[in-house]
Amino acid sequence: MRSRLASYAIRRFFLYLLIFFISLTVFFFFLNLVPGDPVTRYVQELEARYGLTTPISEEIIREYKEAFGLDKDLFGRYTSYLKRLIFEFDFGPSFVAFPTPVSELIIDALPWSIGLLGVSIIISWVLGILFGTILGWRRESKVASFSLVLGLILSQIPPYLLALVLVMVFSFALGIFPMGGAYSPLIEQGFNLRYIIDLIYHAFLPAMSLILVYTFGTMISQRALVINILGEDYIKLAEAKGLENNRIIKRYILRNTLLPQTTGLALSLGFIVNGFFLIEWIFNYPGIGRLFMTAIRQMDYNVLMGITVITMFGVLAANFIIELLYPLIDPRIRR
Amino acid sequence: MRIFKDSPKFTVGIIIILLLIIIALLEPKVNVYRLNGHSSTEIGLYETSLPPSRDHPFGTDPYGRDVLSLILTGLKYSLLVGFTAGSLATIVAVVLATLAGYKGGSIDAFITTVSNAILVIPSWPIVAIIVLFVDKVNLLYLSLILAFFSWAGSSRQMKPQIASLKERPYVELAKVTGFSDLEIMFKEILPNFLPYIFVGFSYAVTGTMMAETALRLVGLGPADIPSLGQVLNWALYSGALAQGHYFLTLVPIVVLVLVFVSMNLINVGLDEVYNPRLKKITGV
Amino acid sequence: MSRTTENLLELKNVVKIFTRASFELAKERVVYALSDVSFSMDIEPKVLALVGESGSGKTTICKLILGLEEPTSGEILYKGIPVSTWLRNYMKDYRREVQIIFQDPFETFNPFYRVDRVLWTVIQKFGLAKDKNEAESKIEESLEAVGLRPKEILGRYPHQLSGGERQRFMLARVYILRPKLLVADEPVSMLDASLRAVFLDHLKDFKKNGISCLYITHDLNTAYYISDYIMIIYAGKILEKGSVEEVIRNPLHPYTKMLITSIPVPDPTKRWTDKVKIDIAQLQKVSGRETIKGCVFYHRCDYAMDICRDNSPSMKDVEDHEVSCFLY
Amino acid sequence: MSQILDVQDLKVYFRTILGDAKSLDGVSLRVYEGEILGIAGESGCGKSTLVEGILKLVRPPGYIHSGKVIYNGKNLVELEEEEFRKMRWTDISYIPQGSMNSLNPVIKVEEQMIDGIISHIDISYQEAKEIADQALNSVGLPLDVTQMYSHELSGGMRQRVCIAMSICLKPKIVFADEPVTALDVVMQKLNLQTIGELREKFGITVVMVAHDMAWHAEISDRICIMYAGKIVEIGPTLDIFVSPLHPYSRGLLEAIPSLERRFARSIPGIAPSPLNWPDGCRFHPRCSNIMGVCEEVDPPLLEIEKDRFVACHIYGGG
Repeated sequence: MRSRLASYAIRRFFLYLLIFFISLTVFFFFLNLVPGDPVTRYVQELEARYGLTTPISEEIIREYKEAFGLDKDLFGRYTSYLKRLIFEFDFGPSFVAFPTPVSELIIDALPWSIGLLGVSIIISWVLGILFGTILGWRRESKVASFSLVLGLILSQIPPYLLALVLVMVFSFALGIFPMGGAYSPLIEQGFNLRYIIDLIYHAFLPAMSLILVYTFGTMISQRALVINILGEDYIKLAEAKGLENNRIIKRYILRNTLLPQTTGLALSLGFIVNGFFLIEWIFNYPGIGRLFMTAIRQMDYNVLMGITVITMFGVLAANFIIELLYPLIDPRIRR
Repeated sequence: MRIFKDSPKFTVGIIIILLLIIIALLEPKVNVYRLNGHSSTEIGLYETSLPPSRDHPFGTDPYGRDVLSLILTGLKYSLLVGFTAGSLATIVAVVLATLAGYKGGSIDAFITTVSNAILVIPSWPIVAIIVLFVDKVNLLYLSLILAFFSWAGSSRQMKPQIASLKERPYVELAKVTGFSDLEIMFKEILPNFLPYIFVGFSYAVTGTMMAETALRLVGLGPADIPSLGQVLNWALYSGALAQGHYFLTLVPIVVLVLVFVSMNLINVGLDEVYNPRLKKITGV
Repeated sequence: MSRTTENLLELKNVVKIFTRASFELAKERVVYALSDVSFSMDIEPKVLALVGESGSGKTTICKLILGLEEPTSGEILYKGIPVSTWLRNYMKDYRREVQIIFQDPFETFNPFYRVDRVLWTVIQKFGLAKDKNEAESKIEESLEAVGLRPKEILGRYPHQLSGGERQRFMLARVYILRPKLLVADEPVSMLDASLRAVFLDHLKDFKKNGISCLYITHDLNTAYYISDYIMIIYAGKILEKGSVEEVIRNPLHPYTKMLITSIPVPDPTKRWTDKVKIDIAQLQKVSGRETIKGCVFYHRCDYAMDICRDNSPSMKDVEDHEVSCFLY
Repeated sequence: MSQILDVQDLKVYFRTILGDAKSLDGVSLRVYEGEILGIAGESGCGKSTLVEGILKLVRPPGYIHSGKVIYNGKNLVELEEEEFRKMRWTDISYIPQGSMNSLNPVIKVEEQMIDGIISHIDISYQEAKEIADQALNSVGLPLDVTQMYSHELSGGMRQRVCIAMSICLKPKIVFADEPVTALDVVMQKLNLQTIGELREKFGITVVMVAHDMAWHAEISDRICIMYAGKIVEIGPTLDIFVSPLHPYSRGLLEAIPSLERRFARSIPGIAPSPLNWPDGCRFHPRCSNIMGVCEEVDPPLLEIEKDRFVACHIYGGG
């Protein structure tokens, strides 16, 4: 049994490595189909935006191009792109915050994003499954139909639009929550209670804009799953056995929704991360999302590339880890 | 069509989306009449930041534009991008899903892996970078990019349906009655597959509209297309959030959410009626 | 079954392997659905029953004959010509002469169309009627032949008909086509007992209209009722062949004996006397064999000998019917 | 023999868009201690609905319309769910259909056997495990089955686990709903014999629902034939086979081909729909000896001889 699990893990690992490789390639060729190259595009933008009179010396531009292997032919650029990313984990320096390397910027910002994103996803997933199960089990009550309608609406609001509404109402209008940022500069950082409360106080609205949406999304899918399972024959036998309701809900219903919900979580990670960039931008939250958005405005090519590759890697790694759980969740996969 | 009787969710969804489409189609006439000839994005037509009044139901924005007509124009373009990119994505999804579902084997495994890859990786930053570095982005180019990343969601919905339809005995009966592969696809499989194409289509439309709005909100993408995302961008950068200019920010959001909710209701309705599993429980 | 006249249908050493290929670089699992199956049906119309449990490969044989699947090795000849050649060069004729009735009456009708389309397409595809009136009369005639009233049936959708009606509708389709060979894959297993007999009578009468029938079933009772010759299949191999009276009254292969003694007799005075012993081998899910070595029935056979473990017995003539077992 | 269960005019309907489907339309039946009662009839006649009604396993859109089920003095239909739950598995247990996936696919067989036990009697997991192992032995299953999952077992073996489960707490009466459908012939015989032995080994009363009359011939003491939601005939197995009273019973017996005789004759017409049963006697559209009264009056079930009940105007009561 151990060896079969190991071979399953290795097979999945190589598949994800392949997917990561394909996505890097697709991303690279998409970028290079674009006319011109990032460096010249950046220079043009600078001249247009700041009306530089003296053109930036050709020499600097050439040096930049060489640094990123932009002067070689397509295949040459591709190999240097891969070599730098995978082996040296070097995204090159940031244009704007020259010479600090992009990887340093990312390492500073990453913990904030992972913290906020991770906590929000787990809370919404767990709450969604809980509410969904209750909704599926008690379908007739008034509350059930009301929360279903609410769910059908809330689950469809893109998190970043909800963020706009939340910040407008709770920060600007009512002033209950801070306008943005992750902590107030006055409080001394460190592992003390005041700082932690302050962190939560700042992270509350950004987290809520994701939690409200994804909890109801999971609730709706969980309700449908539970209704399906209630029609199964092993539930009929469980009732005939006279099991208590909470044992049926726990060991028969919930246990059977675990796999589809885990697959659902894995597949929706990409979608959630998509929306997350804007949430950090709207709340000025110091994660890689905000870093990405400022890089957009400054056209800082290396930072953009670095963050995209990191999020790709992060989501694929998360998927791989989640998929490793499948055999533990559902014995049928161990075969 | 039996579906209207069977599923209230589907009916409500269809009504809302049709209303929105009609409003979007009427936009040119309404705006010409309301702004007597001027375009809704023209600056300085009226006094700035007027409160809601009879002739400006939603007031005017800090640049002196009538908010109602701005939103109407925005809705038109948002739907335009959403439906163009959505249709492109659906066509690609149907072709690849049929290929994978009908032929099966290694083609199926390859297409499924690629579509799962696209589905899993966060596509928005990639689209953002591409749109940023392309100097001239028109509607078609934007739709192509958005379609490329959203066909995967739809094809993942459709492929299992095609694979199951292909196994049905009536398809084998058609083969045994001398039908060619094409005849089978179009006469036997397609009619039963239409509801799932629409499910895929509404996934693609909502997906692309969300991505487009996010791009425009940040100021990326074609400036000459004033979609609702652009309207929100103007609102954001004109400090509407701070001044609590509710109509300029909340109304576009509500309109967008109406589109997404109605498309989702259609999906849920279709699923309840056409999904054999759920039918078992409703006992019909 | 005489060998001299040319055979209507012949299977020679047909092997069919299903491999579960998967993209994620997993090793492929090989499953032997059919291992070395040979039998034939001569020109003279008859009913040949193919009896086997679920998973024994009987549906695979049906799909191979109809060209819905390709054999891994061995040949399937219709009137001496391989089915693949028929389908490549004379597809219309082959489809005209070899037809099928499926098991599930609820799935053989495309829910999108009215039921009449099934008959109309058959007439159009094979040009069975000069004009509309002749087509209509042919349809009505065929419906009445199977005991359905055209006025009540035509124009309705599949879900408005009962299982029995739908299965008889498929019989009407066969009446119109007048094929030479009809393969019936478990045609009555979804019907109520009280409706089965009339359906089976039609299959029997087809002989008078020159239609041979290969009747595939797991139910020995219905096979005994309508067939002239019978074949017992288990895990992809034919174990016994012969006239139906011969095989039922004097079964030779241990598996056939086991089948016959296991069938409950609808007579309270003739209850089972012996008890079935369980063996651990039956514990596992019965899926297709993974190797071709040894007799297929070895692990369940009471008379299993060492010789049975490694080599598989060939078909031998014993008391004018054939059996594949080392006991003989 | 003393009476263990008394069903009185039980009705179970199913709500559909086209109105109520009267699947079970007024069934009265007595079950005696220690007997094996067979309930026969074709698909759609309501025999499974009868069992689901008695065990209150009817789920929306189905509902128990009316009627009583008396079990040692208590009316199960009106009984509080919690009180009835205590009786489930200890007094009354159930064997599911053979073709269904009645075992929870994601937990081991052991847990599914033991949860039924410890929900009713307060004992340790280990003691419950012994009871489960003992039950498995009694149906001849090896103990390592407990560590397996349902997808690892063949259909026949899954069904034997269900039988073992149902007798863990030595219930008084077991309802088996099509217990051997869709199993292979050898497995059918194996499981049928096991069900038949429940009475000798454990003194359990068995009510078996099955559409194949041959299964009843093998193990049932009495047979109750149902048609269109009602009972048309009840009688000892031998009498039913030798001299069936109701025309439908006769038709049913003639329709089955067997290795004993190569003759079978179908009953004309098609099975009626529960959405609108035919008027009067529900079999009259397909009955060969139809009389005028049959189209108007639905014949009541009468005991015309000792232990022989029939609902047909030929035998009076019109």
